[in-house]
Amino acid sequence: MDSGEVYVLVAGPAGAGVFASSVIIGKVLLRQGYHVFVTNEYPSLIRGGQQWALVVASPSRPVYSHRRRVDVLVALDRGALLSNIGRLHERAVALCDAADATGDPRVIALPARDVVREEGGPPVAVNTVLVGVLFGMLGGDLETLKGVVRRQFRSREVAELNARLAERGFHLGLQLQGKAPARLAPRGGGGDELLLDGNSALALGLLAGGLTFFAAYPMTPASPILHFLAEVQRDLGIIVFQPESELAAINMAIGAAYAGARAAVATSGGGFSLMVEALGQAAMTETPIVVVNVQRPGPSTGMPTHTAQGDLRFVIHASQGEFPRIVLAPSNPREAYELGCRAMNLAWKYQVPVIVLMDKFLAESYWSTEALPPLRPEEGSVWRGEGGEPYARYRITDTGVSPIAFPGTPGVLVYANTSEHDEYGFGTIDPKTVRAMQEKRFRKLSAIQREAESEGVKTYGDGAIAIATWGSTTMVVREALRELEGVKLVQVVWLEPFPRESFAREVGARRLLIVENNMRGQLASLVREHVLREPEGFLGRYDGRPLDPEEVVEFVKGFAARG
Amino acid sequence: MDSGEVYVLVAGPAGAGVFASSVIIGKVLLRQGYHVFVTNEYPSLIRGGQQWALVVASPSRPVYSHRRRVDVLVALDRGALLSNIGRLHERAVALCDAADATGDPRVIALPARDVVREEGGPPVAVNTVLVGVLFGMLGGDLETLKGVVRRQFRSREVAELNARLAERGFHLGLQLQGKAPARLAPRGGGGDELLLDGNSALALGLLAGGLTFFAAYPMTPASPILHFLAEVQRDLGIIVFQPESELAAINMAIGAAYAGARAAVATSGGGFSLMVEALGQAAMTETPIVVVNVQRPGPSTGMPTHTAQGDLRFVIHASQGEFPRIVLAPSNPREAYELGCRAMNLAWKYQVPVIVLMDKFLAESYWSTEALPPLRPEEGSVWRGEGGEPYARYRITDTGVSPIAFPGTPGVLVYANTSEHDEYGFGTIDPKTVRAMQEKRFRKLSAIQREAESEGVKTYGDGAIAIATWGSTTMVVREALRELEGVKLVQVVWLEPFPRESFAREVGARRLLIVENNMRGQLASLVREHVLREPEGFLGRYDGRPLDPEEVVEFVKGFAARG
Amino acid sequence: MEERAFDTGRRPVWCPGCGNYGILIAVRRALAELGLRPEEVVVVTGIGCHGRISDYLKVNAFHTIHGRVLPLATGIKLANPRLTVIGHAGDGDAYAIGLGHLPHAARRNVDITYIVHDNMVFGLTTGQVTPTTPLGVRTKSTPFGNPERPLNPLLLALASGATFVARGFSGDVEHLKELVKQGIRHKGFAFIEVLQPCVTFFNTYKELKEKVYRLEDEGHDPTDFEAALRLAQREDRLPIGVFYKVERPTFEEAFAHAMNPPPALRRLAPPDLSRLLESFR
Amino acid sequence: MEERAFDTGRRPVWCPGCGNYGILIAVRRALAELGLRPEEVVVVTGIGCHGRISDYLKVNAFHTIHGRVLPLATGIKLANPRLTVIGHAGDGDAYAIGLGHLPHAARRNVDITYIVHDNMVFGLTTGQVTPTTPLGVRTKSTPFGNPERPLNPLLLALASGATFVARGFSGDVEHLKELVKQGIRHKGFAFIEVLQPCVTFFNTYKELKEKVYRLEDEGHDPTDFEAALRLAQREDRLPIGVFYKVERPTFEEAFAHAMNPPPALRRLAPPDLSRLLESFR
Ligand SMILES: Cc1ncc(C[n+]2csc(CCOP(=O)(O)OP(=O)(O)O)c2C)c(N)n1
Ligand SMILES: Cc1ncc(C[n+]2csc(CCOP(=O)(O)OP(=O)(O)O)c2C)c(N)n1
Ligand code: SF4
Ligand code: SF4
Ligand SMILES: [Mg+2]
Ligand SMILES: [Mg+2]
Repeated sequence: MDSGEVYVLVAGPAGAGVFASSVIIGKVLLRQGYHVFVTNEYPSLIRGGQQWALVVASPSRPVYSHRRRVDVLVALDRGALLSNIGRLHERAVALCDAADATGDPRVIALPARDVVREEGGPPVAVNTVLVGVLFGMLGGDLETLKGVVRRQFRSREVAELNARLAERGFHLGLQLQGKAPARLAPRGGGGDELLLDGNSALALGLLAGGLTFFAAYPMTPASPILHFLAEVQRDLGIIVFQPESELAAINMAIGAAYAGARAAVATSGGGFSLMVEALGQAAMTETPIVVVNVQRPGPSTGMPTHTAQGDLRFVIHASQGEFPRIVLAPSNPREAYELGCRAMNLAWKYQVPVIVLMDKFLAESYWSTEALPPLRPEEGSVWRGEGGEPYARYRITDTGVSPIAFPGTPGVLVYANTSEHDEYGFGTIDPKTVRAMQEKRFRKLSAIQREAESEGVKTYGDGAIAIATWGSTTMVVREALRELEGVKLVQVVWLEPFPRESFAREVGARRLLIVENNMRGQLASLVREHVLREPEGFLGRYDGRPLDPEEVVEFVKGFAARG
Repeated sequence: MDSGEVYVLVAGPAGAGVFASSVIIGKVLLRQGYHVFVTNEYPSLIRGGQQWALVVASPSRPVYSHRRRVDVLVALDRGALLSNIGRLHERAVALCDAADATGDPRVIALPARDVVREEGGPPVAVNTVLVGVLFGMLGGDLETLKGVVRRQFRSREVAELNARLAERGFHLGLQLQGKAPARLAPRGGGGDELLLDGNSALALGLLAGGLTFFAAYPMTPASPILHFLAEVQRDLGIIVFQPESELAAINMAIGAAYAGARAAVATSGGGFSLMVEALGQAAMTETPIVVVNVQRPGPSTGMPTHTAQGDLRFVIHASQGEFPRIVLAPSNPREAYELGCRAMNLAWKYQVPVIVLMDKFLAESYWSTEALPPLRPEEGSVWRGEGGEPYARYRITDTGVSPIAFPGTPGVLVYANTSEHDEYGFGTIDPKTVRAMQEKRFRKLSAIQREAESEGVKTYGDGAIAIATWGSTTMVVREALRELEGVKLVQVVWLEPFPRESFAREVGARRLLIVENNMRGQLASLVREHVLREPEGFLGRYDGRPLDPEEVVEFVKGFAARG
Repeated sequence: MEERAFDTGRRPVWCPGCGNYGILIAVRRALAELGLRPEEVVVVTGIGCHGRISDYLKVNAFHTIHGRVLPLATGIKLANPRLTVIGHAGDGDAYAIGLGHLPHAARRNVDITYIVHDNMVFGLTTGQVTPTTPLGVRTKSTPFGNPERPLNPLLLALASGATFVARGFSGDVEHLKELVKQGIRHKGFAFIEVLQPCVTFFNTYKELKEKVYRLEDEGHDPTDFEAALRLAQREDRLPIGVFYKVERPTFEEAFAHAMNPPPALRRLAPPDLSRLLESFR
Repeated sequence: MEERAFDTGRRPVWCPGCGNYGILIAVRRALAELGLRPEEVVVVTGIGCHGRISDYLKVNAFHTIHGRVLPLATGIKLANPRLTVIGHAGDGDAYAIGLGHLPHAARRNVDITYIVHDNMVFGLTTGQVTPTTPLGVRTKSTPFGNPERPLNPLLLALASGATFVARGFSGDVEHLKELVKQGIRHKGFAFIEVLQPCVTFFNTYKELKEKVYRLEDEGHDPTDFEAALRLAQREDRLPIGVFYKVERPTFEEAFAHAMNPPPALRRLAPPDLSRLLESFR
């Protein structure tokens, strides 16, 4: 197989340890110096559904996303074998317990359950044995494997048991080296790298941005952000909790931010819908707030555990009336970290709501990521009460940004008001004041627009064709770029305000294709609106799955061929 | 004054009967054969704030909106006189009680309170006396006046008292005829005409469209729809009520519609925000529903009793994921009636959510309106169980519309599901089915788009300049057209799906100006997105007041002059 | 009618041992024993493991959004009171995001049956705290223990004016079936809180088995409101059965003017608006 | 501090005779007598006539959206427990659209004072029914009489686990002032339902004057929960005073790890994430 890359698919019923196995495999490969990518798919069920996780590793180049290729299938039950064997190529193999095996010549039956029984492990531990087999077969490093396996379990006893199971599997695997469709070629390095998922990265970014208050009502696929932050809250001395609803979550966060906390919330589309009224409240009261929306396919309940980029227009226009806001979309964990922090700093700099738009594919996939750069919270436009004129919460300024003081500041009263108000926060309907306030709020937009222009667009490669994307689809297209020539990828990172000049400049006279994980072409509609340009082609996917790099390649080649 | 038109401003504190007086004046003028328009402004207070209402009447031409001109001020207290006298032109007069009068030569002091006292009326009845004075002075018909006044009161006694007060005022007014800045020139006709406000007209339209279930949580300026329907529910045998919140209102309506009622809800922006999640539910379950949003200025609580067109993009994109919807915006009561009915019929024809976008200016202003045409409810795609294949709620069809049956239909089970589902409503994540369902829902859009193209754009006049508007601003521009030459007004009635071809055709090569009651130009952004065209000019107003025809005239003339 | 007339034939995807199975069977049997036809029944289900029940109950169904079972069910019942309307919600659905509707449905006394599958945890989202999770319990969102005193749903329903308040246990299917039957027969809002172990995220099976007893066994007068309040506060043991029951006018009755026939069965016809138009002249 | 230290000097726009005046004065006096400084107090007000009170109380304020006083106030208190946080809501605000938050705030026991201006009507939107409007009353949205049995807010608060439950009357300002002082002093969630006539849309002044009596006058032990439940159900006469009071840990205490200093007073510094990153290796 080319350049030592390896594609391992772990599959099994819910509860069988599919995801844990994939992360173990990924971490072992990472430790052996590989670039790694892990992604998964599962139904919204606790038990009974089939799930899978794909681990892709390359010794020599960053892996941006999955591909359709599978070299090794680790099947944790017969159902998993049957439903995934069709994904194997000719020279691939499937590892499974002897009782689950079929007659397919690619299937390698192993006494995995016997091993578990002999070692006195629980039936579910069969996955550890098979992971051991995998590394034995591929030529992995046993000690690395055992180290990773041990660290996966809290209890020492269980950790040792699993290390033994992995070792026994490893030895079984050694005998299969002849059948291996790929061989690991360990390289050095990888020590500093992390195997990071989008949700955790985003949470780390919020923390770097000074997060001290986080409230969220669970919603797939955003819940892991809550779990992660809840777990670390004592280490960091911050408040993390789950209130009665998304309505409560965002209103509490706005209250906390008004009082002086650095606050954020996270949810998915349905929860975001419930936050719409309060989003306008944050805007009108100019209370800084970060709202994370991890997209899943809609409309409505849709498909809770799948992926989509269908909420772009929604978050840009949500809530009545007109107000400035910022919408940022990371494409990978590194950007999720950076933009998580940036979102916090932007919110507190401009006192506008900042929305970070993620999606399930980014949120729950893992990429090997270089050590995260140290980032820091910035105070923004906070005013800590250093003298001067009497304090007015909504002081009309040249920039539109009024210094924000917090209640408790000596000599100062802070009046936040969701009704239209004067500089001191008192309600008003005076047409001049109303107009001045609306203009003040929008005056911020010119500075924000400059930031959008300067950092809102990223590009990769060059050529006569431009492909525009946003969010995690960028990674799929970057993967596809390996097989494409003459293509410039233009990633829109700031979706609102739209970096129209930078975008237009980067695309220039190139023919423009747009690729999105939705049906109607929402970035495409933004391009039409802001750049007055009809893209020459659009590729959308809307079955709950991320695009495959292969279909992107095909689409672009087809387009190029048609001239 | 030109052509016998008359502009009467009634002003006074909240609770003094400003609006009642304006409607009485309007109805008297209507009965005397005039075209009438009445509009008002008031703060969000129960007592203490100043409010006013302007009555415009013309014997010879339809009155589309207010103007800045005021011929007669009827001031119900001194505050009203002081704060409105600046609006009077040179030859205008102000009528008030002697105790409220100032030295301004245009002020006519009258013994109005004395008259009330003599007749034993309550202090608040001073407005009736002054209305009487007004008609005496202008040369109105006493019997018509007394008839209208009587009908305004439920209690016979109070009605008679007020008729007497009006008569006494009338006689006082007769002596003022020399000072009258205008004279009524009664013409025949007007018998069939109604003095109709936008909210009532919309409610009548919903009824004509078969409404049987209406739930709403009060919100200014949409509450009068609830009040009107609550009042008439027994006459019509329908269910009207106020539940605990907008969340409850729309979910109850969706439940009722699923069960087979023709259901609608009405609210303003903040309440619409709370309905966003359920809007997606209606879309996903393909449950027909009409949502009326009567706009007021945002963001957030904003200005509850003022006007704006700031929610256009919001309602077009509200809720996660992608689904077809229809957004209609009437400009006057006649259209509110027609589109109210049309909205119901479209919802039941296509099983999509239909949003009717009104605004305070339309909702709470009155226009004299010719007898309403009889309209009727259409059954749409309802299926009442006439045999055939086994019933599947989400049958995949060529049009995308699946026959909708209601629970209780013999031999049929109806399964509505907010999760992505198969034809029978069962949850699914199968990529093919998911895609087919998404495509099925969007297949409706081609028929809907055709309807939008055929009836979504209206035009008035012609010339080298096109002005595009939507909603009530259309009326202001129509009024302005009287003083403009060479202008074609293009009103967009269907905002979603956008009638891009009709719009482009009607605008053609004309220079395009856009006039809206907002700051950012939301119709303008739709034109950019759908027609790929940057309008040559934009006039927006965002202080909570409707545009004045005068500023439209000035803007267009300025633009034309610049070439 | 037989129980299996209410079986869609789909295999439930709940975890083996999940308390939802008991509720499913109790409801199917109750419907069968009441002699209802599938097409005259509507279940409204919330989002959560409990909500899957609409895939397995062969009746009309609306699988709504999270927390809105009550308004949906209310709308359905008002539009067509001839339907038997049953809501299924989870404790997250009913007591967290959807709590704002419960007291209103109760005082409104709309004639629906509301069955809450209370497993004291968010099941479908893999185990977070809910309003009924006991103090101190560690969940994914409370890794250091739940700091909030749990809600007492029965006390809340009683305080809200519910006309039928009961508690069942998914581990006592026959008893639960009887409660469901009584709830459906009750003319008005019937609130049935069901103790339902979640074997995967909060397995209370053993503890409940020990604590639960049938109200009938110790004798209780379900018309005695004070006694119901007291019983609802009991924590050492958990009574199941009907705590309180009273007859009061239903909400639908307030709309008698609209019920001949009800909205859902109305033939479409242009309404006569002429009388209404008079007020605009 | 004097009462007028809490006066913004703006003239209230309430109707003459409105019960809100009494509440305003009671709150100003309570704050003054407690010796609080304006800058250490935050009032959160809902949308409605009651919500105007933030224009007239010279303290920090957040005039929030309709129905969200409790989550706003909770967020503020958690971010900075050193602030005295008082919520003002209307009966529409608190019991209709915002009811879903009340039982949670109660059981959570966050240390805020929640004053509900209960005029049994939507005032600002010109007179529609609310959850506390008595049965049969005609309003703009119930022109044929309210068909819904009203909610009993005190019973609901008690059932939800509130640690301080009181009722006041805007017509008895001195008594109300004392309740507000006690509520603010109470460490935990203090719920104060205030009977407040709306002279314009539902003038209950005379009836209330007749029915209201002070709990102290007849003697009541506010630690007796059963007695509180009973008194809350009384309808012939309306007791005002503290129905129930108990000490329990506050919600803020669960976040002791984050309170040194609390989030609002934290100096910004880059957090040390290195330990957290270990799990990604
Ligand atoms: C508005 C919204 N927020 C959050 C979710 C995510 N969600 C799905 S199920 C669920 C909790 C379910 O808990 P419960 O109601 O107790 O049901 P169970 O799974 O325990 O039966 C949540 C929070 C959602 N679907 N919609
Ligand atoms: C989401 C939302 N829905 C509706 C409204 C309209 N609204 C403003 S005040 C109010 C009712 C106020 O009643 P209440 O809380 O009892 O206050 P009161 O005026 O009686 O003091 C309503 C419904 C709103 N502002 N926001
Ligand atoms: S997670 Fe719990 S509630 Fe859900 S199916 Fe499994 S056992 Fe049942
Ligand atoms: S309407 Fe009622 S509550 Fe509002 S200010 Fe007037 S009297 Fe007070
Ligand atoms: Mg649960
Ligand atoms: Mg009220």
